[in-house]
Amino acid sequence: MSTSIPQEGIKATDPLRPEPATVLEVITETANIRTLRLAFDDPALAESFSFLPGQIGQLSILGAGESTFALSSAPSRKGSFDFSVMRTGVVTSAIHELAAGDRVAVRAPMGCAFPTDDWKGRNIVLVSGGIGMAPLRSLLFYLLDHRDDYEDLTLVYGARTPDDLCFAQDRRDWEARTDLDFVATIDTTCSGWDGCVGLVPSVVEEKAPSPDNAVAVTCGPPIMIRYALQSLDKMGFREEQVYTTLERRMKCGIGLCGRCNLGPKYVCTDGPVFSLAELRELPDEL
Amino acid sequence: MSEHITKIREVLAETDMVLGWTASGAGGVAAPARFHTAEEAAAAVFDSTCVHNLAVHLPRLKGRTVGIVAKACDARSIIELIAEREIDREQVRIIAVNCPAVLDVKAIWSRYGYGARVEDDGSELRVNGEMVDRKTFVQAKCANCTESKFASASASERLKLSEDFKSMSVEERREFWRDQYGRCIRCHACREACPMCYCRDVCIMQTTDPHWTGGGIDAGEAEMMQLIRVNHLAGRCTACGECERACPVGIPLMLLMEEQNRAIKEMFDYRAGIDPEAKPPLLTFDIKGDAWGDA
Amino acid sequence: MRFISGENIPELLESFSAGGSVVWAPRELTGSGGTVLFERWQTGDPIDLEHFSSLSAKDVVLPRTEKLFGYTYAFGGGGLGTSGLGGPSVGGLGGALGGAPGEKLVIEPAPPEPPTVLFGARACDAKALNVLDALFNNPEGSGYKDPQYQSRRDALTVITLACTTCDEACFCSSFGSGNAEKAGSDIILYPADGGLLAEAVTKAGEALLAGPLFEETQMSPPPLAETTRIEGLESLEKKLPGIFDDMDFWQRISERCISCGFCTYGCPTCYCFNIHDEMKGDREGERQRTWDACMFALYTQETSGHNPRPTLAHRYRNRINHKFSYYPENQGMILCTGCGRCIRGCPAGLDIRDVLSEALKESSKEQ
Amino acid sequence: MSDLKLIGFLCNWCSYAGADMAGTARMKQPGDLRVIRLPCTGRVNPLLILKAFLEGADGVLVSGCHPGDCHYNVGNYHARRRLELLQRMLPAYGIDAGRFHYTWVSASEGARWADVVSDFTKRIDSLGKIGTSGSAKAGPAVAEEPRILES
Repeated sequence: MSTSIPQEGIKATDPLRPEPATVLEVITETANIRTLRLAFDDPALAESFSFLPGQIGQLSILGAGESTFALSSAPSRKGSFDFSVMRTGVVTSAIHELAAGDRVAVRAPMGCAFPTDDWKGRNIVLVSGGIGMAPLRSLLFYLLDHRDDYEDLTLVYGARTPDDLCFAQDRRDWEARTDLDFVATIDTTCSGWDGCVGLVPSVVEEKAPSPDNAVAVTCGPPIMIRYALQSLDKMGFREEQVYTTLERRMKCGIGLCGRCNLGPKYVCTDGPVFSLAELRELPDEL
Repeated sequence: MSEHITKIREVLAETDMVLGWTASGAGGVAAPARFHTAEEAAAAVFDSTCVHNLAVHLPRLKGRTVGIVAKACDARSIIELIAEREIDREQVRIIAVNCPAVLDVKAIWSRYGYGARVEDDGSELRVNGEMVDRKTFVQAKCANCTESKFASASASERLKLSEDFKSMSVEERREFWRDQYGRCIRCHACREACPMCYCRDVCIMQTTDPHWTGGGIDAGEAEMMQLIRVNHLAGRCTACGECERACPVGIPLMLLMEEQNRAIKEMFDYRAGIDPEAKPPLLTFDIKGDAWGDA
Repeated sequence: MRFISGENIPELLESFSAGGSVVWAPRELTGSGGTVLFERWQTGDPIDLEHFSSLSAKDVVLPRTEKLFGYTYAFGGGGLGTSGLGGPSVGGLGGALGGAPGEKLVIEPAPPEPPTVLFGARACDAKALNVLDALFNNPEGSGYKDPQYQSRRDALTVITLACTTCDEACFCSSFGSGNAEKAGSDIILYPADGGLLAEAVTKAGEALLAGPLFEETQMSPPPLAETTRIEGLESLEKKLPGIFDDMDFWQRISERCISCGFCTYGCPTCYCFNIHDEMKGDREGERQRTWDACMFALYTQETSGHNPRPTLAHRYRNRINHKFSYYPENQGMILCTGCGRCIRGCPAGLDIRDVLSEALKESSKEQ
Repeated sequence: MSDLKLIGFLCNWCSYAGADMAGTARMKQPGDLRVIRLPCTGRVNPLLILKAFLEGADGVLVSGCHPGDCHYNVGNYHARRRLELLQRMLPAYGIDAGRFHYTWVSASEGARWADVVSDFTKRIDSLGKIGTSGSAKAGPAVAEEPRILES
């Protein structure tokens, strides 16, 4: 809803028809989350495909069905892109069966991205939990690629246990950086974990980033988001300063099939990125 | 009708609501209503256009004490729901009504136009002020009713279809069903109107796991849907006819139910919804008595 | 004004057929208790221009099930697939899809649709096409064209029968010019002595009426029916948000509903759909688009178990809001043409006009 | 032999073993039956049989332990009621009741199994292919080599 993005990757001529793609690599993140690295089979499309952080795509296992996921890779990475998928139902189970070389089909990108242009010159606080890191991973890559455009970057990423934290390699990279204040946290103490322990919202409060000239972005399980928003509010973040990205059941992804609306707005085309101020204007149908 | 209203008010005193009918339904005939207060109950009616089986609402109102106006056939559904422990008999008050045999309102409207004025004083049936032969418009299910004085006095086209169906060959029936299911739109009105189809949102007609039916709307999927319904209602169908009445494209769904109910009566001497303590025949067996198949 | 005699009507349909068009016309189906539906017409089929159809004619542009494309996991060498026995249509989704090493995924678009003639639609059916165009065939407005819809719409000729009578459920007079609505039609027919009067609305209609089965006439069209009317439906766009959170209200007006999907499936403007894959065997299949209904719980049910519209009242609220508030806000038109099918066919006797009147009353109260 | 599609739902403990025995004893029997092994006839949902018919099966055979011998004590008693009801309902569905047969074959009755299969195959052969089922999903007929299992 914040930035309108031209939908180059989905063919305007046939938006419901996906493009064949091949699984390049499957990375096991946790017991029930895998990241798929994909490339479009059409070399020209593979080359020209681009997206912005926060945008989503539809991944098809033809025969099992199609589901919506956030693009989780760096927008600057050309030739391939990632979806990070938690196993929950019929389609995601089929996705978890995939191996490198398998054929899938993809419609992407869809929806609006984070308004990163508007955020230039500001401090950015990312607050995420579990699989909710997927869209924020893409955002973080983008921010790091354009590091000079932004002031302080903070990321608090939490999960129940160390084994539930995704993106191990990326986390090592992020920890090594001096231009990113990164905290990984787990819910309760656990042997072998010498990092931060505590629920994401409380860790954010402890870190207490200033709301001045700042933007906070949160994504994670609904319960985490609820408390994170309370914490941010307590810390003085106004609703216009807080962004989140929504997840709804979707079929078409282009505002036609009628499921994902919050009142008159469709999460697939008007979202999935919304500021809290924007959400406040919409009917409470989450 | 005042007696009817008095009765409803009495029951309201000890329940959360009473399910009944008002005269203000679409097309100017009776439609289901929920009465919560004595004032609301003033609108209660009962006549031969009270076709709906209100028992369908009982499983959705679990946890509340509900009074329900019931015709004899509706009462069978309530008994069956109690027998299956789907509803708690302590939470239901049945207001039995003397049913004058209900009308096939759709058949009337299909002949005289939707919303044609139906007036029935118990002896004379008038449509748009003109007297019509009741036999033509009494619901087919009422022809077999043991409670109503109009039993077997139905001469509806639907009853004739039942007879025609009986005389069809297997091949003709295959043709017949393919034709009938061809216009099914999978709106699930048959299921939603059925008091015994209380699985609701986990019904295997719609789930992808298990995957009994595909997602498309065509004769094949529609047939599978109905076979699921018929089989899941074996020994449970109380023959209220709601599935067929609810069908917006007029598929005679009760043909199979009637056939199955007959077979169950023959095999087990059993009718659903008569005895709340009875064990449904397909949930049990009789080692000696079940002398079918190869020895 | 042109005229066609009654006995020439089958010939007219025959001429469309012979010209390669698929013809849809209303017909009473046998053994259906008097159900009239728009069906594919074939030589010799009767047509019913007297009764109002139980379902709308939207099938001609939004088929109840359509193939979006076909797909094949084609062997390009390599061994047998990694998949287990059977495809999803047979044995659940146990087997791994995605193709074996060496297999290619081929996606073939559905073949184009033949030209189509819709004969005997009513003004409410034809206008519904116009209303749907605002979303499905409007690249500036909705952002996407729907190629399947668009190709059907472009290949469609709509011949509408004006209503000189109406029944108790009709309420098209509540919307714009009501029964006299010409939007969406190419030709309007009027009942006349011995046949039908015909008036062209579009150039395509004009060309058809120039044909030899039509003759020039001085007769003038009969007066059209006036239906019941609800005033102020346009105001609901702004008023409904005011009662969105009044769950007691939505509960009360939907308590009669048994949550079947007829009102949406019979509706000429309800367009929501599902997308699903159907396998044929275990290496190929097709992706289909099928009608779906917002009145079903599974429509918005998420895999996690969460449902943003958990109860019937929530779903009914969305249906009314979509038709009378969201669509007008986004597309500038009410998603209802007053055909009354949801009223005639409702198994629970629920009348949307009562609901709308109540909503108007309730929202005025709260404002 | 023919391109008939015959489906057999066999219980694991008696009939499957009986069929196995017929095989290992090299008893002559037609090979058209496609066997689906289930733990018990009590698992045979009548809908499995109907689904098979709608998907184009020309005949369906169900066989389990003799009444009284069920591995789970009572599974086949439940099955008997369901299968008998299905048998009686098939004509109403527009499916020839002769296309369905349920019976009991024990693990030691290899010869009986061979007879059951032979009779059933013969019967379906005489009935021929099932008419178009009305299921849009009835897939294209798979061309298959006719085969016969024999010694």
